[in-house]
Amino acid sequence: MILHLLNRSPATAGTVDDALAAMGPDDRLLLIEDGVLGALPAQASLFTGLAGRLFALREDLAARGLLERCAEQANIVDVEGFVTLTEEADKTVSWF
Amino acid sequence: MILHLLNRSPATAGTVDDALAAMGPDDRLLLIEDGVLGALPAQASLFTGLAGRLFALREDLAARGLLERCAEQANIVDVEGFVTLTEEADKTVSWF
Amino acid sequence: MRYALLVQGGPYSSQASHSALRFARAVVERGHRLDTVFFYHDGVYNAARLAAPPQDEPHLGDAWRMLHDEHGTELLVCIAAGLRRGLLDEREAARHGKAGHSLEPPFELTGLGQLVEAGLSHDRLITFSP
Amino acid sequence: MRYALLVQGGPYSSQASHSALRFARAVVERGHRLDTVFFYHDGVYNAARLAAPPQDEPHLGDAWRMLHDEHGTELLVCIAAGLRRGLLDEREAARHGKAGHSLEPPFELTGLGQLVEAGLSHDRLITFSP
Amino acid sequence: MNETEIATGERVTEGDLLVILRHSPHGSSWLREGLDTALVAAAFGQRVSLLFSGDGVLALLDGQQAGALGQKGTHGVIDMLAMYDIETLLVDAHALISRGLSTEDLLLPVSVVEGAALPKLLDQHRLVLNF
Amino acid sequence: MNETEIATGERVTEGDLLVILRHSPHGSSWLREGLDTALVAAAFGQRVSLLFSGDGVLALLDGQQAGALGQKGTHGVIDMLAMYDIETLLVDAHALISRGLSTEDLLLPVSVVEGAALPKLLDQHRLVLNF
Repeated sequence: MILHLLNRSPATAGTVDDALAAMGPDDRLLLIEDGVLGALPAQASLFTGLAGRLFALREDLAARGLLERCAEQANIVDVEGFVTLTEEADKTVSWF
Repeated sequence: MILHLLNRSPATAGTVDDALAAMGPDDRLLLIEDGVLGALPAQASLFTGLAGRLFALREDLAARGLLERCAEQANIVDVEGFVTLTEEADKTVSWF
Repeated sequence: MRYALLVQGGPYSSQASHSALRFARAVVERGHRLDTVFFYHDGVYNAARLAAPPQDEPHLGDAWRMLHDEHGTELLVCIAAGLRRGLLDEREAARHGKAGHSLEPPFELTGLGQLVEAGLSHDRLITFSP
Repeated sequence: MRYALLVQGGPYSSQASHSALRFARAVVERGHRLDTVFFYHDGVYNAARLAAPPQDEPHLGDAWRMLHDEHGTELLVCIAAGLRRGLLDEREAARHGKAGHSLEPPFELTGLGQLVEAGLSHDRLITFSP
Repeated sequence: MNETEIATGERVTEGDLLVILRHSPHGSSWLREGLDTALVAAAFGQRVSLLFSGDGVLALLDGQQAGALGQKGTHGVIDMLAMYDIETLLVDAHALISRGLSTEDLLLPVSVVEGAALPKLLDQHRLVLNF
Repeated sequence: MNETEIATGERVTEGDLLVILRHSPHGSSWLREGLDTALVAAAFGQRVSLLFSGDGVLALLDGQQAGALGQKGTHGVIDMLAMYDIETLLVDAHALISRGLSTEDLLLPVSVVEGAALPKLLDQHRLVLNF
């Protein structure tokens, strides 16, 4: 299982598309930095099919005022959870 | 009349969309750097409505091997033509 | 006409500096005046005096200096953007208690007001960004 | 586990360095070893010794040095990416005939092979890019 | 704010400098650097308009905080705009809507711009800078 | 090249390092830096695969030249791949097609990857680096 990191907003569509196309059926996706803009409910349709495998970094949501505006499908993790996700994955691939 | 400069490839969709949305009916668009990837015929549909107002920089097309692969709708200008375009426009706005 | 350029891309990391330099030469060849190049965002790294690119690649810092020497173009570096990125002239280095400096003439540290001034007082301002 | 980080974003210009540093601290707090941080692309600017950010903002260079001091993490800067961007230690400055230097220990200039080595010899390599 | 009625009945903002902010807070320095440019221009007595577009609309969202390392972000700068007499705050309608946001999510009252008003806005300012 | 037949009959490339190249030549240093990483890894005896994806497919286009200031570009590096025993050159099908390109436009013979083969490719390499 691979952990994919995405730090670009959905406005950078090419990056989001490339990350999703590279994901296997068990892979996980963690939204960090501007990637957390993808956690807005309006963007939820981008990430359908990732039920239980979509994560968003709490600190980056909070800094942007998005913590209370986050779609339910995104599992919120703090930086300790980020470390755990990297422990559990065989490897980590960053998309930017 | 405003000259708009676009240096991002269509893969950075948000930038292309924002540039196009800001263009008035007489404004011109010059594709430079990775923006010239928009001059491929496959991307032509992005720029319909810009007949006669779409330009692409020769040097940047040539460096990427795109000079002979360019869509007909794009007027090819060299850097001297780039200077002329800035002379003829009231101002220049860069999108990136 | 009087032109000013705004350069916001780092050398080598993006093509912005190359594009700006190429455009700068074409502007002066056409007989326009290029009074000012303002470096902001990562563009300030163009002023790094120790840059040592490979011999077979263009040396952007030298090329900017040549533009200054031949055409009197002022090379203005935003001081706020420069300081946080480690670009200090001798005066700023002394003021911040640092030994050594990373920026020297003809590049000049200056305030952001000079960008606004350049934009509004010239016939044309052209921006090159990463 | 043994971790390595790859940092490719410039300090301040992008959040990548902040994210990497935050993750680095969490990794060592969890009891993992963070052997190596490799700086590539604009990440090399993290090593600029003269950086003088405003007092009320994090000083990334100092924070990396502290990580090295407290946890022995090696701070490796790609020499090819560094030289063209003006990051030279005393030895490279001398070799290129430049007076002064812009990078000093604990940051070390090193070859790109060290990135490959770090990636393949550690349990985890995490990349932070702009 | 400087507004003129135009033929179609739309109000068009005029000014010396239009700063377009297209980047999100915290992710990069673009937003901060664009806002700083606007503040400096206003301090020099120029008539400055701000257009929040693309991810730049996030700059106006309420509830922003410092980053995990104590990075200040830009919400403090937003609070200073009025002090610098920057009162022309414009938001691209499409940018808001496509992110599922409304003006009620924002820190400050803003004017919403859409369609043909956007090119007119660029036309009516002497200098336009994108960040 | 190291290939194994898998259950579905698709061939999957295995290796130590997969370098994914997503950026165009000349526009930034990403492509050059990614290729350099691949060359170094190969020189160290690692089994390296390259995947050209997104705008990275432009790296393989024939007819590339130096830039207007004499910037070398990356086509010279592409010519060196075989010398470094980097023989696994993969291209994302969607990236080619959406740009109206075909394998006949390319400098070198490549394998085209699409659909479920893409995640498998990442899975089969110990280390995956994006550039």
